[in-house]
Amino acid sequence: MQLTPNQVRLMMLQVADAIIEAEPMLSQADRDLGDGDHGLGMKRGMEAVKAQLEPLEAASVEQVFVTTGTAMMTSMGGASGALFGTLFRAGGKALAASGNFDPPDLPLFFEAALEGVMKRGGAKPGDKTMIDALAPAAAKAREVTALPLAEAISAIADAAESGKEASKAMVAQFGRAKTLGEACIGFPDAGACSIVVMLNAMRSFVSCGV
Amino acid sequence: MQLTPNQVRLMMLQVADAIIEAEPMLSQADRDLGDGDHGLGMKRGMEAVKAQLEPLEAASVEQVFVTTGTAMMTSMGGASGALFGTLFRAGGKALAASGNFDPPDLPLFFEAALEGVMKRGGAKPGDKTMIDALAPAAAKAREVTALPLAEAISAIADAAESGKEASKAMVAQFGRAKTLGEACIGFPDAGACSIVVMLNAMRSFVSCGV
Amino acid sequence: AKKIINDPLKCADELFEGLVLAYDGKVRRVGKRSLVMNDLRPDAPALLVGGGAGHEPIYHGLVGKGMADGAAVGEIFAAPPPDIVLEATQAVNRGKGVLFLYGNYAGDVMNFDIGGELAADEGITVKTVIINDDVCSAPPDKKQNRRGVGGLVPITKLAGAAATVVDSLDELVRIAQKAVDNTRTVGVSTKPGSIPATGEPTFELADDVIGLGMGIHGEKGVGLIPMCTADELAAKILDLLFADDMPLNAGDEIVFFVNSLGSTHMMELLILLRAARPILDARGIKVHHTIVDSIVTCQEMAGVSFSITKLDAELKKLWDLPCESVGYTKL
Amino acid sequence: AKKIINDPLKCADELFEGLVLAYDGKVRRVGKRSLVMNDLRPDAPALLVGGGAGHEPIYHGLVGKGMADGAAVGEIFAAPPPDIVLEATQAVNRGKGVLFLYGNYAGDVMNFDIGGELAADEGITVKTVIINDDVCSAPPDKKQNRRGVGGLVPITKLAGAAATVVDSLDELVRIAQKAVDNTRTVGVSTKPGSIPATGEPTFELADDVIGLGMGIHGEKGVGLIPMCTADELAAKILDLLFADDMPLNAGDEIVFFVNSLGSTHMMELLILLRAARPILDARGIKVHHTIVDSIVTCQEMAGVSFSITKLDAELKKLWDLPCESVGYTKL
Ligand SMILES: Nc1ncnc2c1ncn2[C@@H]1O[C@H](COP(=O)(O)OP(=O)(O)O)[C@@H](O)[C@H]1O
Ligand SMILES: Nc1ncnc2c1ncn2[C@@H]1O[C@H](COP(=O)(O)OP(=O)(O)O)[C@@H](O)[C@H]1O
Ligand SMILES: [Mg+2]
Ligand SMILES: [Mg+2]
Ligand SMILES: [Mg+2]
Ligand SMILES: [Mg+2]
Repeated sequence: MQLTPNQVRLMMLQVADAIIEAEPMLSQADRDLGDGDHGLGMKRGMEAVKAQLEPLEAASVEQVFVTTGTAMMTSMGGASGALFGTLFRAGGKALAASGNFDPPDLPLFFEAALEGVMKRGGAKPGDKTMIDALAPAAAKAREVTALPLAEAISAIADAAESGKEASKAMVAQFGRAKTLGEACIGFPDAGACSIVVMLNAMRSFVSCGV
Repeated sequence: MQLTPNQVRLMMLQVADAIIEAEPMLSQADRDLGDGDHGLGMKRGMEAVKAQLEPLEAASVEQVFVTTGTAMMTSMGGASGALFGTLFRAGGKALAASGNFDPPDLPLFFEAALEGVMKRGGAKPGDKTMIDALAPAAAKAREVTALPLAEAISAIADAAESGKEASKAMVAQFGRAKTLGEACIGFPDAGACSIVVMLNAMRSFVSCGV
Repeated sequence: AKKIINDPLKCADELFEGLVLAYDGKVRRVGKRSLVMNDLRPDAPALLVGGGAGHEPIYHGLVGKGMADGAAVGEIFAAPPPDIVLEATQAVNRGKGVLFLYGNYAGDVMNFDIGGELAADEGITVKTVIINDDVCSAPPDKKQNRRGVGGLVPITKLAGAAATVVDSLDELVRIAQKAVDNTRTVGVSTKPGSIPATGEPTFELADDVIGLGMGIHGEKGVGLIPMCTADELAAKILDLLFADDMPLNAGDEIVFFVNSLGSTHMMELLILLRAARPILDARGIKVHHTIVDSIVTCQEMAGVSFSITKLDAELKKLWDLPCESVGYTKL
Repeated sequence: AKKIINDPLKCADELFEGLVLAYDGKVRRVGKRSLVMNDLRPDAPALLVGGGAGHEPIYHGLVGKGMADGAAVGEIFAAPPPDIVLEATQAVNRGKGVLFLYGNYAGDVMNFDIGGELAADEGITVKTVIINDDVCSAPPDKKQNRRGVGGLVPITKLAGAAATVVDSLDELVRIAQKAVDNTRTVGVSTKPGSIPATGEPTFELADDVIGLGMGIHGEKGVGLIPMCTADELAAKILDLLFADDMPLNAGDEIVFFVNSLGSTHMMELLILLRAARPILDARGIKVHHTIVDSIVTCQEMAGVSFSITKLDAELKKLWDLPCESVGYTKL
């Protein structure tokens, strides 16, 4: 089973709404460790994404993700604008050849997304960033290529959630939290929270009978 | 009965201590209607007065009062520095001829003080200023020239107190409170409060068996 | 209030000493608490400003090239006493007399008057121009009751420029008075100030109201208005300026000064400027120069003011001269 | 927080529009949210600054004669996105390339990098100098982790002066990098800031403590110290500056910048300066120029920073050139 370009578009609109709704939680997470604007930036980005995707005649899966990434990158600014923009642009481009958003190709998407984010920001797993949710997601995607889409996405979302939880114990090495030292233990990284919100929204989209 | 120059000096030291002790009340009165610094200014003035009067070999009553006024005028600044400085300098000079601080000469002191303050500030009775305590005091001084000093001062202090109470009902025409309009009704003028504190201190000095 | 100070009762003396250092040798300390420029034009009339401390960078932060020649500095919120006025007057005088230029507060008027009398005793000619730009503090027919607020920045700049070119005290008085006559301010406050010595707020202000015309110590003005947007507030302030007795017509050139009372952030000033400019433009009023800064302040206080100074040809020429001080510098 | 704004989510756009007006025609708006000087020296390398909004007058308030040629402006507390960096880069470029000069924050680094890659695609040479003056944010051996704070004012001034005289981008890079290498800052905070969109404080700080080295969004530094006097605080801050890896020896000439994060009153800055100068004097360090102002700020935040920039002969000559901008002007 795989999603049509238009279904991917609809899924990303649902992701956008989920992030917009989660704004207060994401801002609070960034207040605990950063400057408190992560939710606002993500919301701004997702409103730009909606403005681009709503009228879009989706021609390819790649186009939907690259449009998403570009909209985020140009509307958000800040660390997460560059990083989430890179995530979707790199992930989308990786699907250009196959043109599919299905379990066999999901590792392409997540691995390219992860690589793009790591290259852009210089952080690695364990540094208490969004990577700590994204990297487990990518690893899981590699394991679940044989499952049906809904189950695969669900497993990936669970992996991201565990990664976000694990980020609570980490001492930040990147972003504004990096100067906090031990004081940041106990709080999850805000960007990791966003990854989880996004994957949960994808899960609920694909599980609702696509 | 009359006070020696040295007794006037000791009386003014007691006045100084009374004002310093009343600083919070005087500041609060000025917060209600002005900028809240009246008590601080008076305290600063009275510390300067003490520094001048404590080592002084008082040669004349005039000298004690002029020294008091000059110390206030040069240390306080603000409206009340100029006005209280003028009060004591003008009042003291009016006693130069007689050289006495006794009931027959008290009208000279208070009337010159009142005239000096009115000329300097341009305010008149009823404008909700220190004048509203000082003018009744001067009027009373004219009435009690035949009483013993302690009784005369006590009557003058009572008159000032009534005048201060009456200032509560007035709408300010001078000083920072003048822009408040009706909103200043119910609060006594801060400068009038200072006059009352001073006269009460004089009363307790002369009543303690001088 | 959590203040970075030492002895709260020594704030005025200590900030004064810091201010002299901030001038990097361009001014020197005189007497108890006055400061005077080192490089004074010989044989020229002098411009002396002054007032209470605690409103920095005014008043004493406006001394310098093309600004005031010196300043007499008071205690926190209290006018300088006469002996300080005298010491400053003597130090700035170069035989051509001294103009006292200060805001209309009872304490300042009395202390500068007494200081001026002392200076006259020493043979120094003293004249006075009083700044009363605060529209909301009294109606136009009671202008003698109006306070000096934000307008003192453009007025000091213009008088300071004049002091670098005129030859007589009377000329300096004429120009300074013209600058005062051509300047109007309307201010509002959103949060009270406090006095360092007591830490107590100088007034109270509910969360949902703005004090319209409130003075820089909390003195009341027109009254309270509901908390509103920046766009609404800018329009309201300009309305009050337009309604006053100084005509503002199409073609008039002005200096427009948007001031923060201290705790209002520059972001807010800029958002107000964005709202105000189209309103001025629509009336054909030409902004020759804009100042957006926090120069007329009060401890901890939040709020803003708009000042408008109308420039005729003479004032415009003076405006365009450079000036330099701790509080305001212009190329 | 009681803010004078309109739509809290439009603050960045609106303050940007106000800022363009504040420049009185000396700059123009470019694209989405960039501003560029109108009067650019032809055939010269360009200096572009930028960063998040909400810290006004930095960063975009430092554009002007002898300062930056243009600025890319982000949202509140967020670096400008790459397309804004690109539009600004194209507008300031005069064929000799563009220097990006900005504070060391992850968001700024990534967005300026991407913007620079886009500019390179258009054939524009771009170089980057990153400002990392904040001593408390990382030890000397991890200087790449240090933030840019107060020091960006003297650094932008020096690079801006260089941009008016050098002929090549490499020369501009060399001088800007020298200014960065010669600048150190230590800051403290006493009250949290807030974000206009949420009104929530960005961190908490007890009444009896000072955040030593805390960043301008509340990022932690060395830690908390007990609330203390101005004299103690000045000594403590200078101790940290002296202990860093930039040697400060007798005879060295410096620019000394005492900055308020916004809500700290200038009175307090002056009292700190009074405490700091004798300590510098005692070490034989010569203050060539003092700045006491509120230029590097955060919404509502209270706190101060000291920045020291060491001047060699070349930097001193550049320092003495005049400059003009909304945020900092010097004769
Ligand atoms: N170098 C980096 N690599 C990966 N993620 C990062 C990096 N720096 C920051 N982040 C992510 O960005 C999030 C913060 O985003 P946001 O608050 O929008 O940006 P800013 O720090 O500019 O305010 C962090 O929670 C973290 O997940
Ligand atoms: N013109 C005036 N005539 C008489 N008294 C005045 C006048 N102006 C002010 N005052 C007195 O001064 C008091 C305020 O003194 P103070 O708070 O020390 O000065 P400031 O107003 O400069 O802060 C008022 O309460 C009032 O009694
Ligand atoms: Mg953030
Ligand atoms: Mg008072
Ligand atoms: Mg006062
Ligand atoms: Mg941010």
